Formats: sequence, structure tokens, C-alpha cells
Amino acid sequence: MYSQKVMEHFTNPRNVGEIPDADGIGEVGNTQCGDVMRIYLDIENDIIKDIKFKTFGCGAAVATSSMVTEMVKGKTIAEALEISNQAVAEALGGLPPQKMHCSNLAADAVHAAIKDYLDKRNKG
Amino acid sequence: MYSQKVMEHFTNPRNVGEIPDADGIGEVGNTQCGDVMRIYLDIENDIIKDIKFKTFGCGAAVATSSMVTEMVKGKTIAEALEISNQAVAEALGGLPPQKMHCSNLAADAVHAAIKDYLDKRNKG
Amino acid sequence: MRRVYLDHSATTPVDREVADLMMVYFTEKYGNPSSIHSFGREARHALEEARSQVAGLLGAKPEEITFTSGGTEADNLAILGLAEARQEKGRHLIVSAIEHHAVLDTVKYLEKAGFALTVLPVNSAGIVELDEVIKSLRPDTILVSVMHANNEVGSIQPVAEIGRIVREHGAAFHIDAVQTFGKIPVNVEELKADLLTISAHKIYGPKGVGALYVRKGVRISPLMHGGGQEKKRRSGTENTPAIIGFGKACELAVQRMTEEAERVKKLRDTLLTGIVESIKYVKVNGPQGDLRLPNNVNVSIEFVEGESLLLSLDMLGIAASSGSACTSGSLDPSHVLLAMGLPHEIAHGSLRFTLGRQNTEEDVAYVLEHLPKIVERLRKISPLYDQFNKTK
Amino acid sequence: MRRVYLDHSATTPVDREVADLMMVYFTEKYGNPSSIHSFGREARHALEEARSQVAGLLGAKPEEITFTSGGTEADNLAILGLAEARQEKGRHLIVSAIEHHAVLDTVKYLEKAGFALTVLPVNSAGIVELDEVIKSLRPDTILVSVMHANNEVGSIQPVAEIGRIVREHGAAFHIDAVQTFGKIPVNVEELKADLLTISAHKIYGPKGVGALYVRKGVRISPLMHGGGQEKKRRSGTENTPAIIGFGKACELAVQRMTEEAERVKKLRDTLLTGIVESIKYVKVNGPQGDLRLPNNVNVSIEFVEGESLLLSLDMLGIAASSGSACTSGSLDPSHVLLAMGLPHEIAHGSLRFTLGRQNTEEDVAYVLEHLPKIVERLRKISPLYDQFNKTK
Ligand SMILES: Cc1ncc(COP(=O)(O)O)c(C=O)c1O
Ligand SMILES: Cc1ncc(COP(=O)(O)O)c(C=O)c1O
Repeated sequence: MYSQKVMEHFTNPRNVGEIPDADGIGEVGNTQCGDVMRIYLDIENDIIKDIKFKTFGCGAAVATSSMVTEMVKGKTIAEALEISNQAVAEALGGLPPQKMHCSNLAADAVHAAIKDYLDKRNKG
Repeated sequence: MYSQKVMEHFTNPRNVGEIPDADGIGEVGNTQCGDVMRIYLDIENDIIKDIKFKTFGCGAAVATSSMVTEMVKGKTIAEALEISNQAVAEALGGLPPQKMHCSNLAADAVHAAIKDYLDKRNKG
Repeated sequence: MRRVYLDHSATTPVDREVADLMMVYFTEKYGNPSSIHSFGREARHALEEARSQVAGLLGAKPEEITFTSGGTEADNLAILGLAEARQEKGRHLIVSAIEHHAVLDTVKYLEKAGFALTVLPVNSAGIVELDEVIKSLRPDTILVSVMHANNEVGSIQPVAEIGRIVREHGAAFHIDAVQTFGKIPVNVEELKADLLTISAHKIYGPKGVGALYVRKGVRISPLMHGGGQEKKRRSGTENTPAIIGFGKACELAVQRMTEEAERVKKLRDTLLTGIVESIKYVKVNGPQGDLRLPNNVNVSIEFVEGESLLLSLDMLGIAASSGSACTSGSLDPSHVLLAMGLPHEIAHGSLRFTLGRQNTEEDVAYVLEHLPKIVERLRKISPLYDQFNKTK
Repeated sequence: MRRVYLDHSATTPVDREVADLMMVYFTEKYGNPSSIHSFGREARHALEEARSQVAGLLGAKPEEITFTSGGTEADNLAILGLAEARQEKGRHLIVSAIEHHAVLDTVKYLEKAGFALTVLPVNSAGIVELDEVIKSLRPDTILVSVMHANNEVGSIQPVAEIGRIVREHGAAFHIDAVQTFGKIPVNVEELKADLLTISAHKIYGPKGVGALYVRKGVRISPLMHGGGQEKKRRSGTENTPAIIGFGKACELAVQRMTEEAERVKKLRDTLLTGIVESIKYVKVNGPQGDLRLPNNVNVSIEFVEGESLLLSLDMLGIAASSGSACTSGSLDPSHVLLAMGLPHEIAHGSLRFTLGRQNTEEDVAYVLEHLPKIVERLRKISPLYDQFNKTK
């Protein structure tokens, strides 16, 4: 069902955890559909210095969360905003079709965290 | 499908043939439904002295024809008229249900031959 | 790697004795049972023996058994067949909310075609209550369909009592007994069934064969048209090897039933107790004790999702299942757990182990050794567990 | 006693290689292909390989193949499924008069439900003529169903030409290729098929499995509702061992096709010539040469009835078949022979021998040694032969 890369990320997810006093926090999904992803960002000079995630969800949800953290770490927020859910799925060697909708939301979670950071900065 | 007795009568039918100048001839069935039985009777003092048959038809048709000739030979015509298709089937140890209608007509053929004999006698 | 199969309600291996018997009908006695020659007759003979075997074990007459391609077809034949035959009498159908999709989707199809449908609720243990049945009956009710035991949570339904009520009312009663036959006694007279479904691959028989019991005098229309096999109820060349294998599997299942039920019940209790004692925040789904199938364990492990549990178990060679939406590709979790009143996030974390003949105490110990570690790992990455810990 | 099986169009033995492969999926790789664990995945993998195999041999894409419980179900699914899906567009159906009952009875069922039906006549060789097809097409025609070759007389139909006409008209075209697949080339592109039926047990695969090809873009409604397997086209736990066996059987059949066709064609010609030369008053039913399936012999032996021929052959260990009414329990003889214009009494005397892989020259010689004696014996007791001799 899942590619080896998905299984590898599911088994050894990168960057699991929280960042206390994170600069941005993004959460997508809901318990109704069975996937909740939360992303924590540490941002300096518009560069993502650190990223952590916590995810409740299926194999694809965990693997895409892990993958996206690798993809955006060290990138500028502009670059991070250009990474799509589709790109994350591709980086994992593809996902089963039924997983593309509900479980492939990791990029959205990153975008939400960036938005949170930008909102806070604008307010602050 | 068929009882051993049916197969035995089918394989070695009794009283096959014709009687030249028979006292009564009966034919039932038609080529449409695939069974034609012809019975020849030699009658003396209302007793069936000899009986022969020819049958075009399935295993049941041949076996019932053979069986009925054994059953009526030596009987009076009154006795022969009491033998039913059902009785012939029973004497053979039963027939498959779908054979009871179309292929179990041997007693009818005997009755027809007796009727032919009686008709001729009455006319003559 | 050790492999532990704990998904016997999904399907079972074919018993070696059954498979060997089938082999003979594949390669030697391969005739078409509708043929009149010796090859056909030897197949017909064995086929009718299998029919008698199956009938006998259900307390039915051979002519009341129609072989189908499986449980799904038997359920469809029962429901679509009865609805078509009786639609002049009425167009109201009643089913329970926890039926298998083979029943549920079929009555929903009929609902779209203009039939009226009542879906009976279940209580929190996953059991239909009798007064709900009584309330739902209408003068135009032609069919009530309630499964004997649920495939997810193992809850055994009061089908004999329901059967009595339905018969008194004059409607037909269909029981999906796919999950009970061979595990607990199934007798069409005691259960007051007019129609009853069984399937071979759940009882160590082959996939692709099942049967529908149709009480003498009950008329159903066929699903498929053609050669008129199975007394015109089910056209298509009879699947003799599978049917003969099914007959053998039924015989073995009923023979071994009492002993095997005792054995797996012990394993079940060890597993269930072990999980509850070693993992916090676990909810047992379905009834306890005698109202539960002897081989079924179903738990919801809070704060973690079902598929990720399955994947983690699978990496250790353990095969289980889940009513999680993620395993089916739909967004909703198990309709059974939701009908029992579970909130979505808990329904999503359900895990089903179904024990079978080859399972041992070592298998259970192996699961109990690893499951707590898996849960710990997954909870560590779960934002829901975080949240719970912060707010408690 | 010598046993000679000459009824391969009714069913075939399962190839040993196929049976051995199935055994593995019965007892070892028995997972439910819908399960996500390793047992499920290994079954899924093999199932999808089989799908690709079957698709490849038909010139189709894997996703265009839906596995069913056999040819009958595939025929029903094609016709009922398309009729339900397209009934808003039109309600006129066209089939040939010599279709298998799985097609014929299904369209007759729809006719009772309000569809219009045209039954195409055939010529005396059992072949549909193109202008009949053209004449029958109406603006509301949604489906034309013509078999690739007839199961009784082996007549190969001009399906590619019919397909072109039907496609131009805009209707869907279904081909029942149960008797041709594995015997002569079957390619869905060349035949312009939208729907095409095949069945495993006619090509040394197991009973209880078949497939329907559904051209991409063609929508059909399912026959059965439930778990949503086979892309929702066919619910029910997939019969993996049988499907995998079917895949293997297809591969073997196509591999051996050309050589085997040459071989049985020779046997067929020896048998046919032998019968005609040794028995008087024999009528060959069906076309000669390339328009006839390589393995089919069908003759009417005048003045004798089919079943009594079969029984006599059977007592010598020879398995053949007949379109005789007596073998089916109905009063009418073969609808195929009647459609070809045969009078009843000649249709009743039909005899079909269908050759297969295990048949040898000795088998044919055995038949030719005994058949004339059987006919002589039966003619001796036939009142029709009497009559004929007296009036000639
Ligand atoms: C309760 C129940 N009914 C019906 C079915 C369908 O049976 P089958 O898989 O034989 O189509 C199943 C299993 O899948 C089941 O558990
Ligand atoms: C032409 C044709 N179509 C359909 C069928 C039905 O196939 P099955 O026996 O697999 O149901 C058969 C054989 O019985 C056949 O010969």
C-alpha cells in the first residue's frame, strides 16, 4: 500500500515534538476525519530555524508531517509557502489515491503555522 | 440421475420390435417434445398374448416402454388399462422429476393400443 | 519474523483437509454437475452431499439451501430477491444500524428505488433492543434483517426473540449469520429465520462460496438469470470444488465448535485483560461475556489512530484490523462504533483482534509484549494526548 | 473402463500448474486483499498481477477488468448494469437468437420490466448477418449483445464488423467471449467491444470466477451492493485464489493457443469425417472451416434422440453433450438449433463433442469405433426410422 519511503518516515519520524514558545503554530484536520497535525516553527529572519510536529492520524498523516519538516527546515518562509501537499506526497514517492485528500495536509499545516507567525508579528 | 433398473431396461430393452398385423397399435408423444412411443399388441380372448414396442426418445422413454411391456404381457386388457404411468415409473424404482411429464407415457401408449383394438373390434 | 494472524473475522486460511478435498474436484472429478455423463454425475453427487451437510448443520432441509458466490451475494439475494418478490405486499424494510455493508448498502439501494427503510439503533454495547423492533414494524413491513453477531465488536443479537416478533407480525426475517456459523450454534428453527446467510471463507473454507437458507414456501426472485441452476434461484455453473470444500469446512467447524470456542475464549480474555491492564485510557467496545463472540477483541485506544496502530503491529508481523476510516478510504470511521455512540476520535482509535484455530498463548503474549510500546510511541507524537495531559 | 472426456465446452479440468498455485493462496497467502497488513498485501499484490495478466491478454487496461463469480454473473452485470445505468437514454436492447441463456434470459427479464427487445435471427450455419444488425438498430438502442462463438455449434460471429456498426450508431456493444477466449484471439480493440465476458472454468481454470471487461468511460451499475470491492463494481470479498488461478490459466491458454488449436482441429476433422462416413443420415450442425471453433463437433443423427445417445456413450465412458430437451428438463430442444432452422426431431438428435487438451487420436478412434454401433442399436428401436424406411 505505502511506499518504502512512507513507511520509513512513519517508523522513524523526523522532528517529532513541540517547541516551547514557538514563533508560529499551525493546526489542520480534525478528529472527525481522523487526522490532526500540529506544526511548531522557530523562525529567525524569515528563515525556519527549527520545526517540530505532533500528529494524530494514519501512516500517511505521520509520514507527510515528518517529510514536510525535512523539506522546509532551513528554508525561508517564502520558500516554505511554495511547497504544496502534492510536492510532499511526491517527495515520499507517492501516496495511495484515497490518502491524497484527507491525510495529505502537512504542507497546509506548515502554511497555517507561517500564517500564525505573520499574524502575531503584524499584531505585535 | 437414473436408477439402475432404468439403465438396465434402457440397455437391454425387452420386447423391442413390431408385430405384423397387430390387433392393436398405439402411438403417443410427438417429435416436437422428443418422445414417440409405438406399441403393438397381439390379443386373444381379451388377453395380451404378445406385445412389442418401438420408441424414439430419452432413456426414460425407452425404459418405461420396455417396462410396460413386461408389466402387461399375459394380462387381460382390463388389467392392462389399470396400469398407470405412475405405476410404470414406480416399477422402475422411480424417475427424475423432470422425466415424469414428457417421457413417462408408456402406459398411455398401451392404453391407446387397447383402444385401437377395441375400436377395430367394434367396427369390424 | 514471527507472523501472528489475528484477523480471522476478515478471512481464514483454508483447512488443509478442505483444500485436499477440493484438489480432487479441480483436477479429477471436474465435471459440470448439470451434465448427464459420469463426470457430471460424480460432481452432482458430491454437490448434493455438500448441500445435505450444510443443511443438516443449520437444521434445514437440503432443498432450502442455495449456494452463492459468498456472503455478500447471499445477503443481496435475500434482500433484493425478497423485495422484488413481495413488493406488491408492501415496501417497508427494517435493518439494524450495525449490519454489514452487504446488507446496509443493499437496503439503501432499495430505499433510493422507492422502498421505505427503518434503521434500528443499538445500545452502547452494540445490541438491538426488542422494543425498537416492535416499534418499527408497520403493516407494510415485508422484511426485517438483523445479523446474528456483529463482525466488528462481536455483539450477539437477540435474533431468536426478534424472529418470534417478526414472524408474528407476518414479515420475513433475514439473519446474516456469517460471523456466527461455526462459532456458536446456528439453527434456523430456533432462530425463526426465513432467510439466513453464511459464508465459507470465515470458517476455514474457500473464498467465493456462501449459501442462503430460504425457508420452504418463501419466494425470492433471482439476482442472476441464465442456466437456471440451484432450482432457478442462482444461475451459473455450480462452483463444485468450492461448494464441496464448504461442506467439509462446515462439518469440521461444527465438530470442533464447542472445544474451539472454549479455547479461544481463554485466549481472548487473556488478550483483553492484558491490554486493559498494560495500557491506560483504553475503552472496550462491545459487550462482555456470553453476549460476545468467543474470538473477538475490540478496543479503542484513546489519542491514537487505528491505521497507525495497524501499521506498527504489521511491522512486527501482527495482523489485526480496525474500523478506522483510514483503512477504508472513506472519511467516516466505523458505522458500527458510531451507532454505539462512540465519539469520532475514539472510534478512529479502534483495534480489532479476531482469534482463530492456529493462534496460541504465545501469539497473545507476543501482542501483549509489543502493543504497549507501540501505543506509547504513537501517543508521544499525538497532539491529542498532549492536549489531554495539559488539560487534565 | 476407458474414460474419454469430450465435453470441454461445458467445463474443463483445472490445469495442475493452476491448481498448485491456488493451493498456496488457500493455505498460506490467505489474507483478505482489502486488509492492510502483510497477509492482505501479499494477496492484493497477486490479485492485481492476475488482473494485469488478464487485461494484457485481452488488449485491455488492468482497471478495465472486473472479476466476477463466473461467465453468468459477468453477462448479467454487463446487461443489467448497463441497462440500469443508461435507461434514461433509451430502453431498446438487441441480442442474437443463439446467445447463451445467461444473456438471453437476462434480456427477457428486462423485457418483462419494460425494455424493448429485438432478437436477431441467424442463418442456417448459426451466424448473425450484418444487415440484420443494421436493420434492428433504433435511436433508443442502448446495447447490442452478440457472442463471439456459440457454445453449441461453435459458429464464430462477425463481432468485429458488428462492433463497428454498433459503435458508429452510439450504442454499447457486449460480447460473450466465454467460448473463444484462449481458443482463438480475443482483443477488445479489434472487436470494438465495450463490454466482454470471459470465464475461467472453460480454459482449465477454476469454476466460480470470470471477468467482465468494461471499456474505460462506460458506466455500469453494480449487481451486488456491499464492501465496494472491484472499484464498487462488484462487492464481496475477492476470491483471490480463484482469480490468481484464472490469471495463470489465461496465460497458459494464450501461450498454447496456436499450437493447441492446430492439434484439436485435426482431431475434430478426423472425428467429424469419421462420423459422417460411418453413419448414414447425419447432419453437420454449424459452419465448416475457419468459421467454426477448432474444438467443436456438432451433428444431428437422424431418427435417434440425443439423450439416449449420451447415455449409450456414457456407458462406454465417453462424455459428450446434446442440445436435447431431455437433458435440460424442458420440452423444447436447443434454441440454437431451432434458430438455425432445424426441425424439432432433428434438433432432438443432436450430439456435441468438444475436444480439449488431454484428448488424443486414440480417444477419437474409440468414439468412432463405438458410435456407429450405438446408432444402429437405437435406430433399430426407433419408430421414426421404421417409418422413414417404409416411406422412402
Ligand atoms: C457479517 C458479515 N456479513 C457479510 C459478509 C460478506 O461476506 P463475503 O465476504 O463472503 O462476501 C461479511 C464478511 O465480509 C460479514 O462479516
Ligand atoms: C457462451 C457462454 N456464456 C456464458 C456461460 C456461462 O458461464 P459460467 O458457467 O462461468 O457461468 C457459458 C458456459 O456455461 C457459455 O458457454
